[in-house]
Amino acid sequence: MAIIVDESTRAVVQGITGHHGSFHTGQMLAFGSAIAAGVAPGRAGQSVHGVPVYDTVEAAREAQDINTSVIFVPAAFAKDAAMEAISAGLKTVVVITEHIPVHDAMELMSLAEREGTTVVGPNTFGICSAGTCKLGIVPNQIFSVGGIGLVARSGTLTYEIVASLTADGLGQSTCVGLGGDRVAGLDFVRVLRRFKDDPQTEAVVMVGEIGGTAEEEAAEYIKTEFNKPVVAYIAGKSAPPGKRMGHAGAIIERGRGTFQSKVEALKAAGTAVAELPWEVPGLVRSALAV
Amino acid sequence: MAIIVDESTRAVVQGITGHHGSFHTGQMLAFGSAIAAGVAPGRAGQSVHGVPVYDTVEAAREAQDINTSVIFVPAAFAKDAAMEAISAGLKTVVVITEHIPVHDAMELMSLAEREGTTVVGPNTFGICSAGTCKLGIVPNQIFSVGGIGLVARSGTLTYEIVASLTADGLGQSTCVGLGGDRVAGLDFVRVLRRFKDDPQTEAVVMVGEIGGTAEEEAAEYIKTEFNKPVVAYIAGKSAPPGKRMGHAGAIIERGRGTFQSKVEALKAAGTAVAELPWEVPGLVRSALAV
Amino acid sequence: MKLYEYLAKEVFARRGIPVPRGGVASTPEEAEARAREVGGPVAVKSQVLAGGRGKAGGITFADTPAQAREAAERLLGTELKGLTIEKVLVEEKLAIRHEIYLGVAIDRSARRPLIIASAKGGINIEEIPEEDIVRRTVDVAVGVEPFVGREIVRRLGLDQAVGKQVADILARLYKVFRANDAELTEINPLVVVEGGRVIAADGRLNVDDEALYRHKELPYVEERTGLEKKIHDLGVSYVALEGDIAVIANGAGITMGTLDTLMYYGGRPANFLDAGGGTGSDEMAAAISLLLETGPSAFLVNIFGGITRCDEVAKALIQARQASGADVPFVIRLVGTNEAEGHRILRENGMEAFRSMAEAAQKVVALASSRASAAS
Amino acid sequence: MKLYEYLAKEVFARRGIPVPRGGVASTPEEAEARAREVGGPVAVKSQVLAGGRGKAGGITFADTPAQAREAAERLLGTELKGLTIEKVLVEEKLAIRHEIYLGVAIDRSARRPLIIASAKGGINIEEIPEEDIVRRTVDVAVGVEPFVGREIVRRLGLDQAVGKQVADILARLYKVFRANDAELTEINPLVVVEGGRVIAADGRLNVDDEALYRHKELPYVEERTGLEKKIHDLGVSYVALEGDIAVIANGAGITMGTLDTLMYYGGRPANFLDAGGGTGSDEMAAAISLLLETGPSAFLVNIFGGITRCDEVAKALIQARQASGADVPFVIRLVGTNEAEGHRILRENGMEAFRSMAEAAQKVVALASSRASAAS
Repeated sequence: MAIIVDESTRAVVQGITGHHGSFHTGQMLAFGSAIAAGVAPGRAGQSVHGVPVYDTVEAAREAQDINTSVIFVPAAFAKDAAMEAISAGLKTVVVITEHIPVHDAMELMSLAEREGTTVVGPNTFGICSAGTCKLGIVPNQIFSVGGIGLVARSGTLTYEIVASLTADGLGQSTCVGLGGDRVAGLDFVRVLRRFKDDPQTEAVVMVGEIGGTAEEEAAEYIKTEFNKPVVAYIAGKSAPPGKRMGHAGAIIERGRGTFQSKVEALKAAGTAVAELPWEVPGLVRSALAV
Repeated sequence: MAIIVDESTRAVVQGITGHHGSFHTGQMLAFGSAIAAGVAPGRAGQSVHGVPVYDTVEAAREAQDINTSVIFVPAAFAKDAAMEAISAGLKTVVVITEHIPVHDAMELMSLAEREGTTVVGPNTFGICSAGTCKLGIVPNQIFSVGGIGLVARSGTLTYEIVASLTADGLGQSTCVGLGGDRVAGLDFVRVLRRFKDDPQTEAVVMVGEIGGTAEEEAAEYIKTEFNKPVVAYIAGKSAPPGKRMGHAGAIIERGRGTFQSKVEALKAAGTAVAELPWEVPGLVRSALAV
Repeated sequence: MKLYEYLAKEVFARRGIPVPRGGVASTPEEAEARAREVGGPVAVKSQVLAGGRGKAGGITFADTPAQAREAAERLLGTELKGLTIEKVLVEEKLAIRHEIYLGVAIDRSARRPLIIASAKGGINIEEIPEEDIVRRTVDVAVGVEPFVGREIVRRLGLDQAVGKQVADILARLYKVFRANDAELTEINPLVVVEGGRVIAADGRLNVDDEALYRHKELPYVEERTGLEKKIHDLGVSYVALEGDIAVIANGAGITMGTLDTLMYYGGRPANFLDAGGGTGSDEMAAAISLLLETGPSAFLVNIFGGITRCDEVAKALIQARQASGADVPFVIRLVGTNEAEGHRILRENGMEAFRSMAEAAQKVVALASSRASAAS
Repeated sequence: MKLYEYLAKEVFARRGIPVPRGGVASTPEEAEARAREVGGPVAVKSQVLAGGRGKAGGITFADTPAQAREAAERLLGTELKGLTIEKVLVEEKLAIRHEIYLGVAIDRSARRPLIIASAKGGINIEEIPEEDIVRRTVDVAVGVEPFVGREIVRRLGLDQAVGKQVADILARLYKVFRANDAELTEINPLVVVEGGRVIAADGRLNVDDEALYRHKELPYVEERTGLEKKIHDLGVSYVALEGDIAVIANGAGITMGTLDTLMYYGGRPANFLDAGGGTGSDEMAAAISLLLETGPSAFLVNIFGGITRCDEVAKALIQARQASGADVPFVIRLVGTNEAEGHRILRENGMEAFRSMAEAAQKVVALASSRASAAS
C-alpha cells in the first residue's frame, strides 16, 4: 500500500533538463521510480537518462501514461509549472522548488483545492514510499521497507531520523516532506488521515518544528481520531521568537507556534515526544510494544 | 417533488426594499412561497410585507432558516449580491436582475461552480413549482399543478404558453426561466437532467430561441439520454442575422444558432416542434398519448 | 459597442501588444502627414465597423506620402458596405511571411472565455477548417497563465521564436478582453513579418454594452441610427426590419413570437420592438409615436398582462394613439390580468381587440394589405 | 522586508486609503518645513521598524513648526528599541474619536489570506480579547468583494457611515496586500476622527522576501546587520544568537536540532547557520570564515551526507579551516554517503570527527568551556 505515491505512480519531471532536475531524475530512476516523461519548454525530442522530453505537460500526457508530476523549475516559474500539471489533470504534484513567493503558493493551492489535486510541498525533499517510488531529493539508500510512516517539515533532520530507524531495523511505509514554507499543500493532519487508512503503516513519526500551529492541530486530530501510535520530535526549542530559522515557516510569531505549546499539545494527545532526534527509534519500539 | 424549488425552499430576497423587490416579495408571499428574510444593506430591523430585513445574507442566515436567495438588486451590484449568497452557503440563487455585464456573470458562474451552487438566471423571470414555491416575477395566476415541466429562455412567451397549458387542463410541475443572457447558470440540458429524475414531471416543454447552441445540445441529450416526451417552440424564425433581438442571447452570430439548425436538431431527436406558440398544448397531449 | 480598428489597436498597444507604426487621419492632408511620419510604403485602411474591408476595396497601399493622400481622398466620405468612411488608418506596410488568427470570445455552454487560435489566419475564422482551429476555455478565477500560451502555440505548431511572441501576445490579449469587458477581441491577421517579429495587423474589440458604465476611459462609438438611438433611450429594444407592419410586444420572446406569427400569416414586420415587462405607459406611448414616424401601414400590439393589468395597458394605448393623431389602424391582442375590462375600454375607443394571437395577426395582415392596395 | 510607516502609507495612499496629511523628514529643518506645510498641531513619529514606539517615547506632538523642529532634534540620531532613528514622519495631529484594527495576514492552515479586524484598535492585536476580533479568510481566486466588507463591518458593530468607509478601506488594503506580495499589512489604529472621517493613522507593510524580485518599484529597506547581510549573500540562512559555539549544519531542521542538542548538553550556540542541502564547498568555506570573525570559542559542524558525499565535505572543511588560519577547535559530526572515507580524511588533518550527534555536541561543549576557563 503506502500513501500518495506507490507502484501505480507514473511521473513526469518538470524542469528535467535543469541541473537539479536532471541529476535527481537519475537518482529517482535508480530508486526504481517510474519516471515516464520530462517537460522542458523548447526541448521536445531530447531525452534525459533515457526519459523522453516534451514541451508541455499536455504533450507529455498525450504521449505517455502519467498521473503525477515532480517539479524542479526555478521559483519564478514554479507556480506556472504546477498550475500546468494541475490543469492537465495530474492528481499529485510534488513541488521541490524552494523560494516560491507565498502569494504564488496561495494561488496554486486555491487551484489545487478546486481541482482536487494533492500538492506535496513546495520547498520539500519530496515523498518516498520505501521499495516502490521516490519523487524528490531525499537520498535513496536510507530507506528500508516496513510499517513506519513519517511526516516531516524539514529535510536533513528527517533523513537523519529515517536512517536511524533503518539502522534500528524499523522499515518505513511512506515518508512525506510537507515542505518548509508557510503555505504548503499538505499538513500533519492531512497526512495522518491518509496514514490512518493505510494498512501498511503501523506507527507514525512526526518531525515538527517551531512556527505555525500545524503540530497543535495534529495533536487535536491524534487525540480525537487517529488510531495508531505516534512519536514526535520538534526542532527549535532554542530558537528565539521573531527570528526566522531557515525555513520561512520556522518562526515564532505573535506568541503562536512555540516549542512548548507543541510539545504540551502532543503529550496531552498521548504522543511520545523525543527530546533529542536519536531517541526516536527507541520511542517507536516502545509505542509499538504497548 | 418538482425541481430546484419546492415546499422545502426557504428564501431570502436580496434587494427587498427596492421597488421591484418589495412588490414581488408581496407577490411571492401571495403565491405561498416561504420568504423568510430580506437583505438590504443599512436597512436591518425594517420589515417588508412582514418579512424581516437584515444588512447581510450572513446576518439573515444567522437569524432565519434560509437555503435559497432571489436577487432584485441593480445590475451594477448583482454580482456582489449573488457572490454573497453563494459564499453564505445558500444552495440555490435566482438572479432576476437584467443588464448584468457578461464578465460579471462569468465570474459569478465560476464561483457557483466551485461551491456547487445552482444559479437560475440572470435576467430570468425566475422559477416556479406550481402549488408550492415561486421565486421571481412570473405572474401567480397562470399556474396549475400537474405533470408538465417547462424550461424557457424568455419570459412573456413562456407565460403565454403556461397559460395555454393551464387553460387546456395541463398542469405544471416546475417552470424554469433560464434567462435571456449569453451566460447563465442553467441551460436546457442541465434542467432536463433534473426533470429526468423528477417523478412528478411527465413531459417537458422547451421554449427556445435563436442564438447560441443550447437547443442543439439539448437535442443531443434528448436523443441519447432523456426518457420523457418533449415539445419545443423556438422563437426568432424571422430574425435577421447579426441583430440582437432584445435578449443579449438572441442573436445569430457567425452562422451559429439559427432557427433552422435548432428545429432540425430537435426534430431529429424525436421532439415535436410547434410552429406557433398556441400549438404547444395540442402537441403535448399528442406526445403524452403515445 | 464595437471599436474601430484604430481604437482597438490603441488599446492593444497600451497592453504591450505590438501594432504597426502609424496613425489615424480624417483628411487627405492628415493621411499624408501620417505616411510621412511612418516613412516608406504604407497601408491606408478605411475605418468602418465591417469585416471584409480589403475585398470591398477599403484598403489600399501607397508608396509615398502623396499617394497616401490620394488614397485617402478616394476613400474618405465614400460608402463601404453601407457605412460612410470618416477616418482612415495609415500604417507601415508589413512584409508578411505568415498570418495567424488569435481571438478571445465567450463560450456560452462553458460559461467561460474561449481562446480561439489558428495558424491559418488572414481569412474569416468561419472559413478556417475546424481541424486547423485550437480552442481552449479559460477559468476567469485563474486567467491565462504562461503555460496556456505554451500549450496553444505547441498545438498551432509554431516554431520556438514565433511561439514565444504569440504566447506573450495571447496573455496580453486575454487581459485586453477581461480589462475592457469585451464580448470579443480578435487579431486577424496576427502576422509574422520578415525577420520573425510578430505584429497585430488588424484588431477588433467589441465591448459589452452592459458594462460601458464602467469604461468611461473608452471613446463612445455610436452604432445606432437616429431612430434606433431615440427608441433605445426609452429603455426598450428596437431593431428595424424591412416590412410595413409596426409591432410592439412586451418581452423579447413574445416579440419574436409575434413577428414569426405575423410572417406565418403573410405579413411583413417593420420592426422588432420589445417594450419589456416593466415599461411604463409613457415610454410605450413615446415608442409608438416614434414608430408611427416610420410610416407603417398598420400597427400590431401584443400584450400578455401578467403583473401589468390589461385595463392600464388599454388606457396607455388609447392615450398614445390619440397623442400621435395618426390614421394608422391599430390591432391589439390583449390577455391576462383584468382582461375583460381592458377589452371593453379598447372597443369603446374604436380599437380592435383580440384574445387570440392568430386572429390578431390575421387581422393586421388583412388591414395592411388593403391599405397597400388602396395606396397603389 | 518590512517597510517603514511612511513608506507603507505611501503605498496605502496610492491605493486610495486615506492617510494623514504630512511627510517624512531626515533633519530638524525638514521636520519644521513639513509641520509648516501641514499647518496646525502635528505628530512627530520616529521611523524605526519596531512596534510600541509611542510607549517608548518615539512619538511626540508639536503645536508649532518650531516645536516640531525641536522634537525632531530630540529624536533624530538617537536609538529607539535598539534602532537608530534616521527619519521622522511629521503628520497632522488627528482628533481621534475611535480606534479600529484592520489587518491582512496569511492563514497557514487555510492556505489563504486572512482578514483580521477589531473595533478595539490602537493596542497590539495580541492584547485584544479574542471575542473582539473578527477573522475571515479570503479565496485568492475571488478576492475581497464588497459584501465581505459589509459583513465584517456588521460584525464589528460599526455604524453605517463609518462602516462604509471601513469596508472600502478593507477592500483597498486587501489589494495592497495582494499587489505587493505582502506577508502582512496592518492599519493600527485606523481612526475615526471628529466629523466621522476614517483615516489610517499608522501603517505596516511586510513584503515577502521571496517576491522582492518582482517589486523593483518598492524602495529596498535593509534590515540585516553587516555580517547577516554578508552571510545571507552566500545563499545561506543565518541568525546571530547569544552564545559562544559557532554552528553549521545542512538543513534548517537539522540545524535547529543541532542547536537544541548543544543546549541540552549545556552549550550555548553563537548562531543558527543553515548551509542548506545544495551549498557548495566554496560557500561553506566563506561562511566559516565569516563566522570565525565573530570570535567563537569552538566550532560545531553537523553534516548528514545524502546526495552530498562525506569525503567531499571533509575536503571542503579542511580547506576552509586552513584558509581561515584560525586557532578555534573544530568538532565535526559527519555521516552518510562515503562516511568512512570522510572520517579518515578529517582525522588525518587533525579534526575531531564523530558519527554520533550526542558525542559531537558533548565534545564541543567540553572544548568551549575549557577554552573559556583558560581565557579567564
